[in-house]
Amino acid sequence: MTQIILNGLFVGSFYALIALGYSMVYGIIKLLNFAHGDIFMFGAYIGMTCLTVIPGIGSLGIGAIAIVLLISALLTGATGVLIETLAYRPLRSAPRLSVLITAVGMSFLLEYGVRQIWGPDPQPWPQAGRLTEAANWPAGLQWGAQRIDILGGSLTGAQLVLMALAVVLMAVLALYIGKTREGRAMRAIALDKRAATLMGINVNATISRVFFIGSALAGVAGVMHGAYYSSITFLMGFLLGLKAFTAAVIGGIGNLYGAMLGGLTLGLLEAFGTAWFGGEWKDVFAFVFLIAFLTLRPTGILGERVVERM
Amino acid sequence: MVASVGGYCSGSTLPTLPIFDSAKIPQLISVANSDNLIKDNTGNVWLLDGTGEQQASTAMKWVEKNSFKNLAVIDDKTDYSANLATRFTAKAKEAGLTVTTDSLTPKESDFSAQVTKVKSAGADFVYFTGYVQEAGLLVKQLVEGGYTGSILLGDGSVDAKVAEIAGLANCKNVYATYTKTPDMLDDGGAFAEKYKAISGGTEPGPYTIHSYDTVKTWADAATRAGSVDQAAVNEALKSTNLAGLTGQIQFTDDGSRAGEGGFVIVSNQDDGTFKLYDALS
Amino acid sequence: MESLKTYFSGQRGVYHGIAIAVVVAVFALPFITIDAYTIQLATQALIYVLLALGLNVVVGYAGLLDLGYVAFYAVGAYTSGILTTRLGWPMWATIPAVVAACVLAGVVIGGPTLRLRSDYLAIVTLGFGEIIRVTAQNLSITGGPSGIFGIPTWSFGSWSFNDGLTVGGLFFNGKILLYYFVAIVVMVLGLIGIPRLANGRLGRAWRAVRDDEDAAEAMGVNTYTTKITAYIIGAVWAGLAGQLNASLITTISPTSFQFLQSALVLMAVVIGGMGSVPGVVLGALFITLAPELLRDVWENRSLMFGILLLAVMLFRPKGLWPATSILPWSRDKHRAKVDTKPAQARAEEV
Amino acid sequence: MSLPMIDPSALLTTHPEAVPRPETLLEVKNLRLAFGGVVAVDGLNMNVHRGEIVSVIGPNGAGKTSAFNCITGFYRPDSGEIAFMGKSIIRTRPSKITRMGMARTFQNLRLFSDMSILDNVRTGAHAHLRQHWFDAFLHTPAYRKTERACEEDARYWLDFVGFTGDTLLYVTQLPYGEQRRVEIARALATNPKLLLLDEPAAGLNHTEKRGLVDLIRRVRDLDIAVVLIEHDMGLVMDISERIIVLNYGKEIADGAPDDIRANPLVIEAYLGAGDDEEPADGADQASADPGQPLPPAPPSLPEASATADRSDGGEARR
Repeated sequence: MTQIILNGLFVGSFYALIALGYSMVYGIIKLLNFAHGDIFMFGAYIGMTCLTVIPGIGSLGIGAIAIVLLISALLTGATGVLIETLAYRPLRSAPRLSVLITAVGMSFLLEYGVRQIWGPDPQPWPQAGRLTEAANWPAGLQWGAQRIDILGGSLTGAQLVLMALAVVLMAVLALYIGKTREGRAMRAIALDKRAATLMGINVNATISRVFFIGSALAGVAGVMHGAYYSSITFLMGFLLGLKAFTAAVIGGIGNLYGAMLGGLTLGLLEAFGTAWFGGEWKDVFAFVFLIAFLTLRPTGILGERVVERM
Repeated sequence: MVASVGGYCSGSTLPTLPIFDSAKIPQLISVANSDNLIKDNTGNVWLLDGTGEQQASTAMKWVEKNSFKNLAVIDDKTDYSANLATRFTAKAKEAGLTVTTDSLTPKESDFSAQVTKVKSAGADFVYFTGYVQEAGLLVKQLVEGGYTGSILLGDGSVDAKVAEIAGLANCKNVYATYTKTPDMLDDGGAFAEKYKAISGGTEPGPYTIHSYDTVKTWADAATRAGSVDQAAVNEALKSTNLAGLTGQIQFTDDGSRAGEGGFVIVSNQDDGTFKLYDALS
Repeated sequence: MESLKTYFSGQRGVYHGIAIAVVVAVFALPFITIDAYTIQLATQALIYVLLALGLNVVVGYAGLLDLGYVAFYAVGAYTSGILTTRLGWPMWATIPAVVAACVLAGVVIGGPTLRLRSDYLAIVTLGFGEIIRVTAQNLSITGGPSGIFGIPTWSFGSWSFNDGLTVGGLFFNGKILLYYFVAIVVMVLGLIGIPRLANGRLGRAWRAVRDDEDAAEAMGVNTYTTKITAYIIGAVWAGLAGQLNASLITTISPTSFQFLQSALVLMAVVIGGMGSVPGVVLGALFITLAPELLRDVWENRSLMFGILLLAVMLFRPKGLWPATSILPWSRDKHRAKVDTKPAQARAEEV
Repeated sequence: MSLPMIDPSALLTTHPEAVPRPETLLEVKNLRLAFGGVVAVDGLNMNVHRGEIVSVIGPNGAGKTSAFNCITGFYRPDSGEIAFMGKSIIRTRPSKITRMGMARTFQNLRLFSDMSILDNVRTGAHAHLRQHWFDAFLHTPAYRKTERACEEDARYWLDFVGFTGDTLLYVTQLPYGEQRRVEIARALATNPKLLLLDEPAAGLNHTEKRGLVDLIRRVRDLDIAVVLIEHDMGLVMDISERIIVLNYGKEIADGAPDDIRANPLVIEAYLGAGDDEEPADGADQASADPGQPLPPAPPSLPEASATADRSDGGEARR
């Protein structure tokens, strides 16, 4: 029983990390960034390329993964900003429908662009960058590759490290949004873009910053996915992106804690669902929950009912 | 077009059956082996590869040989995979063994639910009948999830990539049911050399000899029938008795390959590529 | 009646002229070439036109982004496939079942979500598309992963399309008959039916909801029922297209109802021009013929579609043949009618 | 050239006069609405009688448009009662309220941009047009009859508001004043009993305002009550039979234009309390800093002359 919960929490932390990106972008410019799932995939491919291209990275073991995480976060973040400036900024005042369709177009561009460059079939993750390889863990930290029993269930050290990393990142983000000046600017824009400009906030710069953070987080999640599951494909972003959006909606779209909570909840719901009904129904659960939440409580667990101003 | 040779996965081959039949073109299927392909065979379909039924019986022999008692069967809901899994499960139940079945979604990467189910069932043998990508991930997550039993893969997952994804260390007791591959030929690599000569240096793939045999079978039937007409060729194919690279080629009346289907047990323990481990003959 | 020449130069006249030309071309095709591949491709193109016209109602007129449109396409195909192969019904008898199934699916999915903002609808319909595909893959009645094969063509009484028909000495084989049948259905349902709907009371309500939902509500248009009607009509059109496609390719499996199909049909509507019937027809023809023509030239077709979608949205959001387009030569006629009297004078007059 | 007085309901073959109209059309009892902490409407009471022209005035942020949106069903008030022709419309959808006979225009002109002017107005007639979508699909005679009636209806209202341009143009191609008229025509096309105009005079030039005053009077002559939210005091004083003054979400005065002009509460609300006047709540005057020079005596509202001309020079000081 606890094993199912542990599995759910582990998968949930991936959903949460990506859902954060969805929620931030949706919160600030009310855009459903369909391409966000593919940014996650793009981050994984960047990570894989760094591991194969950078000389001598193999010898660093865990250090290699840390470096690659950083590089991938920066590069994916930059891609996110690029996408926002090229595709979404010109349509800032366009009707919602055309921005959504642009996002779908961008999603295709990322997916099949990566397919064109890295080839269609799934790519195994380089040996040096695998969290589950005992060789990569330094002598003192051998527990990283072994299983650790927790309350009857068990997770590998690597999984615990990844979940810890996810929690740390979420905490840092929450502090950033809550306490810093830029964070306040983001919240202001989310509430009223025009008023924010009057207050001297450079809206475009802040929106780019949001895209940078959201995409960087997705990039980190991409590298973590590759490092743990050790195989990536150009289509993995589509389904995971959809699930991350479901998580964001369940938690309350636009609300950061909601994205985190929603991610973990969806992870657990799926884990129990597959345990009881069989693996093949896994995706169906995610969407049934999405539709149920949208009908019963569209604002999600933490979202508050916002009066739609005329 | 006088003949169709090919068909890798059953799912996509199935819809082509009526089309080739209506176009009056005999269809020799070199690899796809789901029994649905020959279920209501109008005499126009010939399987060169061992069918799901034959592969399942070879797997059963392997289970009995190692006297595994608690089996788990996982498929990926595709046509080939589901067919092999259901036939194997039926045989295992006949033999009175306990069998837990589950399936997974292709293109997914997290199979912790399936691993948990296998471990909680206390299985000492897992038969995964899906394809390469999911096989690699499942083997990795099974071993890292603490499963210590034996793992058998269907012939759809026989590829070096499985070891690449799962990591060689995790493939200690990974085996697969498989028909002969070029490197298993006892001709000292002559076929491989000739193949590389004409193909500009590329190694023969896992199913090259199957395609080779299939074309050879058609050619033999056409020469014996003296014409390329569908009815004549199909008639001649019934009485095929040809020595091929994959063994003696004969057909049963429902169009499937006669004999044991030539399945053997292969393993990728030493260097990640699947090599002959036990011919079970 | 004005002379024919002036009629055909007016805006409406031009549309009618083009429509007649298209009809003639469509009916003449089998006389030009009877090679099975072209007929098959032409029938497929026509089915996509019907599908795109259906989606145009949802996206073009009512402004609801539906990303799971292939789900209704699948519902139509599977309903007719199961009924014909499992229960042996003739194809025409399954039409009411297909329509009922699509209406039910439309209500189940549209009902709860149409109260919400339109971008939620996009994701929910996308999710619904995946649910239908995975369910079709897992259930045995839908033939599981191998789907259903051997779906009969249309038969009336004992005679079926495959028996062919000789008219005036000319023999039309099953494929051509199916092609003509599809052409007539597309003509009636799509090219005549939908524009008529768009001009009537309901069509205006759709467009009003698309332009400004609150203002439409204030004008007495019940936006919820209007959106649901658009969604269900779109669903039924897709179901019928699915049924036609099932009888065309005689085998359906979950793999032919991927999200890519929904995206393709959406592209047809968006690239052609949202809300404009000629534009959508153009778009539908493009997305069916382009892959065939580009098959060897551009192996990665989807990348091209992605780029195209972006380019259209950024540089020509109204599409190739925009809905609100006034044809160039008839534009100056329009300008002449605009009142040139200054507003001042008119105000005095009142 | 003013149009002959035709009773529009005679024209609309589709809408027989079902319900005799009661004396008071609209009744609002202590309406309350708050957005989070901000109380927009705080216990508002007002009513509108049949065939009356009522103006609702008040400083910015007094809750006029918010009250409007509650009445027309777009906001759901926290508490209070709204009854239209005797029936409560608190929980009713805006479209149903419009069908009951209350039409409105918007503060910032919300016309359907992708539709022609004629279609815009024809959408107004959507509610009472008996046409099933199947009729449209099959082009039945019922479809042709209703479409023709609807078009005549739309053209009538466009003429009524004095729009004589090309009705096939797109709304965005019209000057601002013309778009205002089309929006009013669209509202009238719903065959209302009560017309709510949200700042109709905003952005209009002098002559257009005069046209508007005349239009509102002609609408009232068709036995359609008109409620205006307006800032242009000249226009308000000229046209209203009754004025309701709102401040901080509740009505502080309700009566004929003349006694509203002299009402101290209204002046205070508009111009703020002068030092020399006894503040209503009797706060101690001595607390004011004696050294501060006295503010100029508060000018009373400009005398509203018979015609609106003179007043436009000295816009009401706000």
